[in-house]
Amino acid sequence: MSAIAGSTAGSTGTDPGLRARLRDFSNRHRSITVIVGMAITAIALPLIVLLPPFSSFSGQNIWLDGFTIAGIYVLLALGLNIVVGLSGLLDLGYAAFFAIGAYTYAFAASPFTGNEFPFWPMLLVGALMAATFGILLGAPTLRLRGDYLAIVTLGFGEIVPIAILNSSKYTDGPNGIGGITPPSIGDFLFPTTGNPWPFYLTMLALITLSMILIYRLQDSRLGRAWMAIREDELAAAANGVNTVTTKLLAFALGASTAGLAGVFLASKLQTVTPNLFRFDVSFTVLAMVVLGGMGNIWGVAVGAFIIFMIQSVFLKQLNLFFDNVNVPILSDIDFLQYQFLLYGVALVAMMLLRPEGLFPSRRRRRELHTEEDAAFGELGDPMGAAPK
Amino acid sequence: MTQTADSGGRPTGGAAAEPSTLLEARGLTRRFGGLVACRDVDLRIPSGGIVSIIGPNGAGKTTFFNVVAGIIDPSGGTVEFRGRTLISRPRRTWLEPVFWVLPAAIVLLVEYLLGTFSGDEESISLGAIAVIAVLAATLLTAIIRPRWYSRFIDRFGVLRSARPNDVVAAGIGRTFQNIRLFQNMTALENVLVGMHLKLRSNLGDHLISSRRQRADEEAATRRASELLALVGLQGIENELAKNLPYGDQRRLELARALANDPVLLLLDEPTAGMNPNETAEMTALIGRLRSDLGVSVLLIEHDMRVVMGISDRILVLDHGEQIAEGSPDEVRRDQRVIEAYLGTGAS
Amino acid sequence: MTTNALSARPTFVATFQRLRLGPYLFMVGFALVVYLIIGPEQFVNALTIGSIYALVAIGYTMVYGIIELINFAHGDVFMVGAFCSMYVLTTPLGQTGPVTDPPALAVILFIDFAVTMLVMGTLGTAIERFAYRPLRNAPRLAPLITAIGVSFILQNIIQIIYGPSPINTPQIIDPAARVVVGGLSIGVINIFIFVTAVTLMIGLQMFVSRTRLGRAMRSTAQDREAAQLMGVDINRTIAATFFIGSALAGAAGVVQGLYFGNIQFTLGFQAGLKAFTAAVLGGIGNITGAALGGFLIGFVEVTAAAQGYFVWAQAAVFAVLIITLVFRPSGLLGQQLGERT
Amino acid sequence: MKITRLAAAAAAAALLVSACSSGSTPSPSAEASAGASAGASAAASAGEKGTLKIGVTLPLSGGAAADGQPTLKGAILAVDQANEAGGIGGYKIEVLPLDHAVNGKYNEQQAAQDMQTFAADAAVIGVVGPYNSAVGKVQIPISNEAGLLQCSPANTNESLTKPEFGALDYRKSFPDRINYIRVAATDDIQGPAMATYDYSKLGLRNVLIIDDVTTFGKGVADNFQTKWEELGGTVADRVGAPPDTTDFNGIISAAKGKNPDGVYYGGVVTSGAGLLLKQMRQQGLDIPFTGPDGIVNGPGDAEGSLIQIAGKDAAAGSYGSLAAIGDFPGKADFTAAFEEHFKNDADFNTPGAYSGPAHACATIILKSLDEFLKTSPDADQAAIREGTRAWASDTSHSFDTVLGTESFDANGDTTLPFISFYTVDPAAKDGIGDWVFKEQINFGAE
Repeated sequence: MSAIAGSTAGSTGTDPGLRARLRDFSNRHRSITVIVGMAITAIALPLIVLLPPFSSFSGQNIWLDGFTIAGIYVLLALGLNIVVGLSGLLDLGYAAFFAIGAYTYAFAASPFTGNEFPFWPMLLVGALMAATFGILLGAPTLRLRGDYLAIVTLGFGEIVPIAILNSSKYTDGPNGIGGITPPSIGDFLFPTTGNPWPFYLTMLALITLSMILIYRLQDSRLGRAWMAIREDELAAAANGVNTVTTKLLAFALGASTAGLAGVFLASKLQTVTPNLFRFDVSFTVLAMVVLGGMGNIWGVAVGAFIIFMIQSVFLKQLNLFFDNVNVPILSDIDFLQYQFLLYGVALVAMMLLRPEGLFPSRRRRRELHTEEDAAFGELGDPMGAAPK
Repeated sequence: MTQTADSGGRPTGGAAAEPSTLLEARGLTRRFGGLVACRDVDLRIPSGGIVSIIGPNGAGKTTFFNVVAGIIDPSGGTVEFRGRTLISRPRRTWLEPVFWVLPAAIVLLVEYLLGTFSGDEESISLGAIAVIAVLAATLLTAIIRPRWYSRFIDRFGVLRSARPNDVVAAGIGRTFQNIRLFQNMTALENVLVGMHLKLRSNLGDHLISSRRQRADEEAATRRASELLALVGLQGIENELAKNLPYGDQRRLELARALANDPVLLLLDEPTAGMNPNETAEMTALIGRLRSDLGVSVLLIEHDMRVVMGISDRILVLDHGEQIAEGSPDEVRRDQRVIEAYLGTGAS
Repeated sequence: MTTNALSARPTFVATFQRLRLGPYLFMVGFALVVYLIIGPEQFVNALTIGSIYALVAIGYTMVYGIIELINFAHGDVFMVGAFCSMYVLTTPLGQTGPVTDPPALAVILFIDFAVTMLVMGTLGTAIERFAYRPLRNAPRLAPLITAIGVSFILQNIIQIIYGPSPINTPQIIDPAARVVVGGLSIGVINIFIFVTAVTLMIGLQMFVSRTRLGRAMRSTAQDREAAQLMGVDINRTIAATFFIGSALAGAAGVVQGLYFGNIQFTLGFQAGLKAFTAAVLGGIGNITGAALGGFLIGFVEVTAAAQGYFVWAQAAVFAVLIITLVFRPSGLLGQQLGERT
Repeated sequence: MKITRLAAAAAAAALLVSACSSGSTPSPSAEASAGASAGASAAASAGEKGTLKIGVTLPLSGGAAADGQPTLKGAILAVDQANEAGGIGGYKIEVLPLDHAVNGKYNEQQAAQDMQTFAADAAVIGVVGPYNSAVGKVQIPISNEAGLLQCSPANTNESLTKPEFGALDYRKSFPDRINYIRVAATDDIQGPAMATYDYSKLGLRNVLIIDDVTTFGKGVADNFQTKWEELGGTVADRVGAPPDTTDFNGIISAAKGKNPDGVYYGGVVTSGAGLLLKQMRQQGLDIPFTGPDGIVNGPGDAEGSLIQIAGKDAAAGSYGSLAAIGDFPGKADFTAAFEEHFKNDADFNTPGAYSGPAHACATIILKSLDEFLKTSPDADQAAIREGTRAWASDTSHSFDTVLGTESFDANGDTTLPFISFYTVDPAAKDGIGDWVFKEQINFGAE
């Protein structure tokens, strides 16, 4: 719908021809916006880290490796955004689908099972597996009101690691599955270390793709139905939206994105253990979505990236800094340890003060200014002014 | 657009010509725990007619509405719409989940008997996958609810009343007493949501943003603006619903209800909280809907001028009981109605 | 929350058949089966742990019943309660180990419970006032997320104060002390816990059904607007609900400390999850249901452990949750959800 | 289509960038540790040929700090001693510690990133760590491909080194290039050792085996059980109890019925060993409580130690194995040196169970470096890294460490697989209660 909004922003929408052209234009523009935005990111990030202060923390390769892992979280956040942000369902067991994706690839390409399936198709398979489980879980519970879903997913998120832990016969239990084959193009096997570019670029490609697809969903009748459910489920039903199927689709699509991320993680770490998918992953991703601005795709992506960087780089550097300068109290505080305290405070503050998130979507600000946002949105700068 | 309109299959124009029954409620009853919200309500709406339900507060008008709209299940009675039963008391609904797990259970049993689980890893994992797949398939079918599935569970006496979206699909649109717009969506988007069932593009179309999808959206947007114009809301397409003045919100909700080209409109106090002018406009609009679009209307209203003005027939409820039914004049003269109103203080 | 209690009046017999008796019979039967499977000693364990879950579950169910919010922070209120009780016992009362002299013990216990429940009640009310009340008319998601945030905050505050590793709390009731009942030696502590829990529940039940505030709660739970029209002070009522629920969680915390003699800041998460499952199981919004649910969860868990499937206990609990939601979303005692959304 | 073009463009940019990017840049963390060691090594005239780094990868924050910090300091001590002695072959050595604890718990993902950091930093010639076997599984593939010498003081999971347990999955890139060595005995020695001890020394016959369902706990418990059944002992019950378990009463009551005469807990204190022991005693199950090194963690006044949680009297009758030499030759001197060196630190100023092994690891890396530099003094950093690895993994070489004379077999496992046994003495450490050394056995000698 935002496509329409963007297009009709200027005209009062009396001339269909014009509107049609405008929408086609903006639609094509949407995908291009994403691609251009991601391309800029892809080139900008490696350059930025060459400048101080970043360059002083660690070398470019390490930064890129970090970005790749951050990318996994961006993917997760994008997926969870479909469920939480667009459809307003609270999924607290999101890591479970992440795990399912990862183990799917672990089964598909590791000495543990002896299979050697190629990486690229497995991306799809992993996504499908996750979606299947999403349906299995969602179907019985989505008929009920939303907050039941929250608790059921929370339970599910607990069960999956437990199940993996305790069915050693099939998952090697706590040992996890090692020796997973990294992706390869032709004969070129992605290097485990040394050259982070292959993984880095693959991750960017995945993110770009998912963003484009998610945008298209958001602009479709399905996306409208999601938002309608988020706004008022009963009214949505009373307007012909089949709430159960619609919610289930959101759930499954969100799950599939997590599955995608899982497959990538498995191939990156070459080892998966249940410990990687504990509930704190789910909550971290939830925090990313909420802080990034629920429902705003660019916002969530940027939010996820920044938060991950904060937790994995900034807090560490903070510790080191205070250790060095020996500030009386601060040097004793271990900031890494209180990461979740920060999340907690952020979540509460965010809900009370700025529910639209750090990077509010245009929709939420539209009442303030329409015209220039329409134009601005089309430019879609990666700082989260969502191109609507 | 036009052909989609016709596919709505409503009797265009000549509705009055053949006053066939459009909707008929028989002995509709709903209790909450112990208290009976409405009991044995009978109602007949001829196609193209405007029928009103009046009654003091808490008379069960809205409950009746929600039952007809499929939002709450009736405790008894049925509603027939265009000759086919739409709403009825659900029976043995607990049985349905059983059917969801049954196939998977059977597969599991078979595998067990075949000794899959005493076999090697391969067979076990395959067996597990099979079970999960079957379960997933069953659940999907249950959610998509193809005809044969419904017929199948019907055979076991599982009877599930229509869901709100089924009711809409059947051709009934509604508005709410306390306006329920999608506050953070624009007026246009609100109407587009109302058009949900008219759009045919599917998930695949969305993902590849196919030509069909675009054409769909285009047509929908055009139609939506037409509807907004119809209710007199030109040029506010991109206003957020929550920023519209009260009267406009009511109209927007009406436009949204019309978006699916309904044959019957359920309007819950459409003029509540409006000033005389707005009321007059709304009344006129409702009249127009019947004359121009041939839409029949079921109306809950407190404003007697409106009710007496446009209704063909009036149904009077009090404490869930149906105390009178007839033409405006009959009702006006009915003794019990007067008592009911004087008794509880007319609103 | 006790909607069925209200609606029970007109057609009592019908309600009696529909809601009242069945679940209790089921419960008794279930307990009997469990007893036969796991034997007396485990049964005592189940009852004990079940009492704790029940106490926590009641808080969930009350809050959900009145403002339809899953108070994720509730589990952590329970955890904080345990720590509060430890503080009370160690610092002001200077306890270290078992207290043998009964009167002294009684006094200490009374102080401990009173202070902890009071503090936790206040904490709960404060949380409601600052984290939830501003969001009462916001979309459903908002308070849920806030609740999660609050839960993080509580956990980390405790972690900052007491550190990440488990802490010992004085077990003023000698955990080794046992009495022989019908040839079966039962820990005094187990009996104490069970009795305390049941007493509190009965007290609450009477409070809700007899007092004015209790009636206000029930009417608010039924229909907030209507209650408001009838002159019920909604804010005060909701605050009271939070106070009572959290106080009970605090009591559960005390009991936890006495029983295990060791507490940790992560306590709340698991307990909260199981307690909520209990609340749903019993029919969310229904106090008696929550109590029954709590014991049910206890049974399930201990049975799993007794049968050597301890690692699956958690999974079993959630399996129970999902099955309940599929086949009887209204739980054991809950009434059918009005809206089918 | 567009995407591929994007990729091409980015790749081009990449080449450009990597061309002009200067190899590795010193990180403040390095400075930090340098500062730590500089205090000692100021006098030394080391470093005219520059500095080399020894990475340390451990969980250093939160609940895991108690494991990580003393171990880290063991390594720091070794390095500082080397610097005081004038550095190694003209190089000054820095310790570069990276913490992979997230929310106070080890995190494989972070650990992998840290190993990437080490691998990319050409000045890093060896890594001490990790602590948890699960972390090793993520790091070894990276360090193996980078050919970076890694010496773990504490990893005991056998699958990390021994091909028959699937070690080759972790060194896929260069299966024959051993870069991961360890001074700790593996669980397939530690577990059985405790089994033998329980059976012969404690005379147990029917034990209850509980594990905490982690890589380490379950692994060691499995090994224990296998050996135990070989010896002819019976298993009363085998139960798993996840690390977040608080209520063991169910398990205990169930077990009581099968009247075991001993308990083996495969796991660590943080996953509930203390609570289990406490609740056992409360239910009047006064039988020996035995376990691996995971339960031997400090005296009764140490926060979160087994003795402190269970209470010293309840802890009496606990026996733990340590996958390292208990009273190694230089123990007294080492402890003295350690306490002297870190006397100014607020906490962790006494050696932990793995300070000695960490010191040994660092020593081994330094020794290898030294030997290599003797042969080829002017090698560049890449060559030094490879040379060090090669020298250390050469089975014919041996190293004089605080633990004694270490050497490594073809898989990189120590040839001194000592297991030492400890028991809790409530009276020890003037009444606080502490673990006291009983005896030690060298299973390499068998």
